[in-house]
Amino acid sequence: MKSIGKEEALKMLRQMLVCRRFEEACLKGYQQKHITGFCHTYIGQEAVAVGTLNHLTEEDSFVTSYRCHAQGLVRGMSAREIMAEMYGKVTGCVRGKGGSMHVFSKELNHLGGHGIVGGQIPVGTGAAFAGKYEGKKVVNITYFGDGASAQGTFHESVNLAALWDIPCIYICENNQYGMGTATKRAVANTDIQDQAAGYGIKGYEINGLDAVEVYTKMKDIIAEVRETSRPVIINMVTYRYKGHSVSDAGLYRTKDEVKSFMDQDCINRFSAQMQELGWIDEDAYKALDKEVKAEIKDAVKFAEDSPWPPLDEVATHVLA
Amino acid sequence: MKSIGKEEALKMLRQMLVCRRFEEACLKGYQQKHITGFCHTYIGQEAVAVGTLNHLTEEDSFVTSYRCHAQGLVRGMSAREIMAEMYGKVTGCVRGKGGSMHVFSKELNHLGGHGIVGGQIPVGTGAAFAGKYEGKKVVNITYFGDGASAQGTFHESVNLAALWDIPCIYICENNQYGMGTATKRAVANTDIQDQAAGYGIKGYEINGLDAVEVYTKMKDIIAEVRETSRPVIINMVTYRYKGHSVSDAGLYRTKDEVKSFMDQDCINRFSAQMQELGWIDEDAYKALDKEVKAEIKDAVKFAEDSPWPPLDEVATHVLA
Amino acid sequence: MPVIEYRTALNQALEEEMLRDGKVFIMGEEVAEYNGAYKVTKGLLDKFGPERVKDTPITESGFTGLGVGAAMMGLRPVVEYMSWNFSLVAIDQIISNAAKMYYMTGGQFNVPMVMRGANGAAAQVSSQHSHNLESFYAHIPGLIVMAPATPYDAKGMLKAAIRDNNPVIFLENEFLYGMTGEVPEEEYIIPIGKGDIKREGTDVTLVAHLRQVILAQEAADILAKEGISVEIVDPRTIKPLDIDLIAESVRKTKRLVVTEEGHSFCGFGSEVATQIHDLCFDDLDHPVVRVSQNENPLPYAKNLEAESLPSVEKIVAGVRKVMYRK
Amino acid sequence: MPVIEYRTALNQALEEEMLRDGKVFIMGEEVAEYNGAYKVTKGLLDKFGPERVKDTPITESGFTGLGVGAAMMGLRPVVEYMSWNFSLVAIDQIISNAAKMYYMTGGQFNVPMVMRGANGAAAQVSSQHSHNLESFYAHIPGLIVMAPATPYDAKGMLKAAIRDNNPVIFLENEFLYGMTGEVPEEEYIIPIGKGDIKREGTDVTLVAHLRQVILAQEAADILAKEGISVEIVDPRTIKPLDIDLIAESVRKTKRLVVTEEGHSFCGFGSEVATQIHDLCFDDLDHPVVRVSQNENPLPYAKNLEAESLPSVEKIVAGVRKVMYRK
Ligand SMILES: Cc1ncc(C[n+]2csc(CCOP(=O)(O)OP(=O)(O)O)c2C)c(N)n1
Ligand SMILES: Cc1ncc(C[n+]2csc(CCOP(=O)(O)OP(=O)(O)O)c2C)c(N)n1
Ligand SMILES: [Mg+2]
Ligand SMILES: [Mg+2]
Repeated sequence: MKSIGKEEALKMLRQMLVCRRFEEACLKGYQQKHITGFCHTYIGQEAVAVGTLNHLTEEDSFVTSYRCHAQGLVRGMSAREIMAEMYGKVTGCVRGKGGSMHVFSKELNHLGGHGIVGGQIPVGTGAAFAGKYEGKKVVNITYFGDGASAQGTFHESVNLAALWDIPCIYICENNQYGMGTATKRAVANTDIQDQAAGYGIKGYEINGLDAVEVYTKMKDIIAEVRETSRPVIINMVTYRYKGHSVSDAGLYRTKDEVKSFMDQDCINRFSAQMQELGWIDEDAYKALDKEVKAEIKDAVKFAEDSPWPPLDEVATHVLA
Repeated sequence: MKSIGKEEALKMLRQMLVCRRFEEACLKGYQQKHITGFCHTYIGQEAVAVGTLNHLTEEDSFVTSYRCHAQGLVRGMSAREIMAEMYGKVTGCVRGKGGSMHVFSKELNHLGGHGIVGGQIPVGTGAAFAGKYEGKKVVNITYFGDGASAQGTFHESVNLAALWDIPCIYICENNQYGMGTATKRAVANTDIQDQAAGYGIKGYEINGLDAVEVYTKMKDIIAEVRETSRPVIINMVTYRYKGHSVSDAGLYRTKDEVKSFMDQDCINRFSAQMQELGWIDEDAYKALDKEVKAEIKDAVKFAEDSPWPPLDEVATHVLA
Repeated sequence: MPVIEYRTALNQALEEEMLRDGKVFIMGEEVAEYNGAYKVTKGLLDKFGPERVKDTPITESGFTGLGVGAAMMGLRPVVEYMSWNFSLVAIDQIISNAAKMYYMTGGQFNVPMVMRGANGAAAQVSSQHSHNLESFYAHIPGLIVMAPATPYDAKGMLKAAIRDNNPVIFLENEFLYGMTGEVPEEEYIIPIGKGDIKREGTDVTLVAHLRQVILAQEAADILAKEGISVEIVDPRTIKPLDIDLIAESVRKTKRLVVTEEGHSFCGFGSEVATQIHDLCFDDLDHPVVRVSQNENPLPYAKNLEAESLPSVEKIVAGVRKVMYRK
Repeated sequence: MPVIEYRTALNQALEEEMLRDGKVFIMGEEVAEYNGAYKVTKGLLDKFGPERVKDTPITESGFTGLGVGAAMMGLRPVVEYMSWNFSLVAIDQIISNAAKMYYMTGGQFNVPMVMRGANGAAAQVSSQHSHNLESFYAHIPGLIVMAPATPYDAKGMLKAAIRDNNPVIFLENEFLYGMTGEVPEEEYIIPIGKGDIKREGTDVTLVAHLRQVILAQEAADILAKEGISVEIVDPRTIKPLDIDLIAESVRKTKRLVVTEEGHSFCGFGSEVATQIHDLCFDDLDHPVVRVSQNENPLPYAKNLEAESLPSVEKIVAGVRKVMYRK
């Protein structure tokens, strides 16, 4: 924690809170039928986004699955534009055309927000390729789930990256389930990092519930990838508290199991560590959370008040 | 060699010669424009088919790529029916409908003969699955190329097999090139067997130029897979003497390189080993080769003399 | 007659066929322990055990190909795609392997495999999750394509599909799963390739399948009030197509509207229209009218989504057009 | 004007566009050191080096998706499929990612990527290697589909494709690569979506693209001797389709035959036929006739293959039919 420094730690804590409160607001918006379609929350996994994305430069890029709100927020998109997208409003980050699964920001090199399991993995590889092609020292983080790690696109992408020295960081957000299927029922070897051997690259396992571990280890790993242009595979072990998507009742796991992970909650742990160092106290934490909640409330109001896309939007952006 | 025994060794030698002479006849048939389309020969790789397929029981099955003639011959298909297929005659093993890339035999559980690189890998996995489903102790050998090992289907299949304990033997016939691309320019780690770690299964490298090594090692491996139902990955290092297909001039490798492998020719080596043991002598070898050549000549004549498929065959076998 | 949901009808078909034939097994994502993403396979794991009802990893290409190999060895796999959108990662196994196998093996290996799942749009799931794939699969010789609209059809057609010796593309739809309808208790099979008149009429033939049948009924009600009598023909099987049934209807009504949820360019409607123009050239009072999804990916926002999809209003407008009415 | 091969025309287009724009790069199997399976990329490795002309592993899904990501970051990839058959393993990347990206990002990320390669049958390469994929890709909004028949068109269209800001499906054909034709030395661009009258005539409109244009010319020669004057319209771009050019021709000739190498069910011909029946309903003397591949996978044997494919004879027969001649 010390190596992170107070200022950065405060930023990270705030980011995690923003993600958590944002997703909670999504759940509420979904119950109220403002948000429809699919809606996958990131609650429980915040340490991963925060411990990784903060190491990226402006020119770096990243891509992820449908579980894409938090990454957008951490990278600096406003809660307003993402919430408005959830609501299908024209003020949303993709003008209401994408919804919950398709958060993108060209300005911030957020390459989405993808709905096909594993489909984003070659895309991230390509973004990293482009940086190298242009002679820049940039990296891409490609996030994907434990379930997605079984898809052929993962294998094909890692092989390409290892073969061509593409600086891509493959982070498997191993939240231990792909929908209702426990990782061990979907992948033969749950130590996803062991895949690295097949491609002659490095693999790491990281405790994704511990923001400090994620942040400090990823700092070095990302620096190394930037330097060497050799891809890596990270098995980032984490947990999602809520159902796969809003419509999932989550009957495939016990309350005890969920509780055991909530007891290791990444936000609580991080703020406790900060309190130990005297970087924040109970009151300051409450004040921060209040501020964050107000920000999210504002975002919800913005989304509610925003107009629907005009009907002629339906035919725009089919071809560039 | 001793453990193989004289009788089996003689059979193997004959099989290798049949494969070699058959493919030579194909090249000739192609020059004469009797054979058209694509035509991929197995010359140089014979030890692989012979050292593996002889361990299969009648109920076992196998599947391979378009480079599929030799496997058919070793398994017991007649040179006649395969050659007639090359010629597109109705007496061909698939009635002239498939050609060089699509040798199949339902009777012998030869599941083809597939044209899409990597496409046969899940199919072989399924055949092995079926045996297990039916409660039989049968295995499937799934052959594929070094180039094919990069395809997503390989990864997906091995994961399924390792996860479900499917008795499938994945043999990468690593002939060191996928068309004009050297393996090291196509796969990041040419030790294909290293992929096994990612799935918690065993991987082996075998010298595919040495029929004795292939035969003896595969004997144990196949027995183990049959017993444990755990899949394995074999990096079977071999070499093809001719171009990728008949139309390939092979400019991507030196004559010296080709020669260095021809110097290790699997048939010569095997017959020399047999001669050392006194199991065959020069004259007997020549006689055997002559006999084989006659068999192939007969097959060619059979193909030439056979009728084209009747035109109404065009509409049969679309639906069962 | 019992009234049951479409998903239950499918479930009954699966159960009955699995009881009848031990070679039938089910595989797909979440089909076993989760009872199916849309609960079509509910209870089957308990009844048949994990050897016959198998949860797969998210590797559609892998398990589809596995199904092809298993089918070649004599099993009868029923593969569920959570939705047909995800079949795009497996389409090479479907087209290059399943569809061609019987032909390219000269009649040696057939592939008795049913692939089933939700086709087309659900509620606001956006552009990567809303493909209608009728036209893709129907384009390829060697595949049968079925698309039931009612619980009755769903059950009888799925049983036929499982018993058929060919690869069958079986298209369902998320909105239909909860629809109810009468389904007899005694066993029945609906033959592949037989269409059905879902409503008799005299003025316009309206071809509709899957969810469009529901919209078509509503449209026909509205049009009836305007004095327009609509005959709804549900082909049920997309391929082989019961074009005779459609042509017979058109010869009577002289007018045809085809509505489909998918896109029009090289879509199913274009095939029906072309065949009918050919068969009924002298009968037709108006060129065939197609109603279909707009030429854009399906957007998320409710209003844009509604604007993109075919609707009761669009069908009504199509019928009025073919009647030369305003 | 220099007379060059179709493959050379493509090669020139690639070279010129790579010289013009450093963001253009080529990737595919055997495109670099081997100079391309069909030699379309010959010499480009030497000219532009391995960073811009890249041999890929045999992982179409991987490198197509890599192209999408690179294009989102501003590069302009030209992806070669050794043949379009192999695009089936990559089709999800093409449809779910390349085609939808601009729309589902609300206009933020466009995908300026050209995917090119041989489409359809080569000489007796059998059923897994002979797909005609026009109708698949043209069905999907967000993709442009081009299919040049001559060296002149090939060069001007490929240059247009590379400069376009959308994903372009660029269909070539193995038989065409060796065809020769005049190609000017000065630069020219053929606009996307503009068809071309390949032969003027008055009695029948014959729509043909890719290799069918060659067969159509032969058929037209034969028919001319019978006193039938055929107008050959080559749409060149399949989508967006220059239907106005076709309709204009049909209004003159009153008759339309569409020939395509692929299968007919939901094929390109069905789309042209449906649109023309709609636009020219009162002009047509005969329903549109489709000539296409038989409803079976393409077999290997020479005689069966010939029986399956559209041919000069079949086109001649189609034209006679539309003229009500025997
Ligand atoms: C190719 C494909 N198959 C199936 C689905 C349906 N689906 C959506 S998310 C999901 C589970 C993915 O699990 P995982 O990769 O572990 O990611 P997580 O949701 O846990 O973040 C499935 C099966 C899909 N979207 N795409
Ligand atoms: C999916 C796919 N992509 C490309 C091809 C074209 N192709 C045919 S064989 C081949 C090389 C395969 O190499 P390898 O797997 O090493 O097998 P080998 O030919 O050496 O036995 C290629 C690229 C194909 N048939 N299928
Ligand atoms: Mg997961
Ligand atoms: Mg090889």
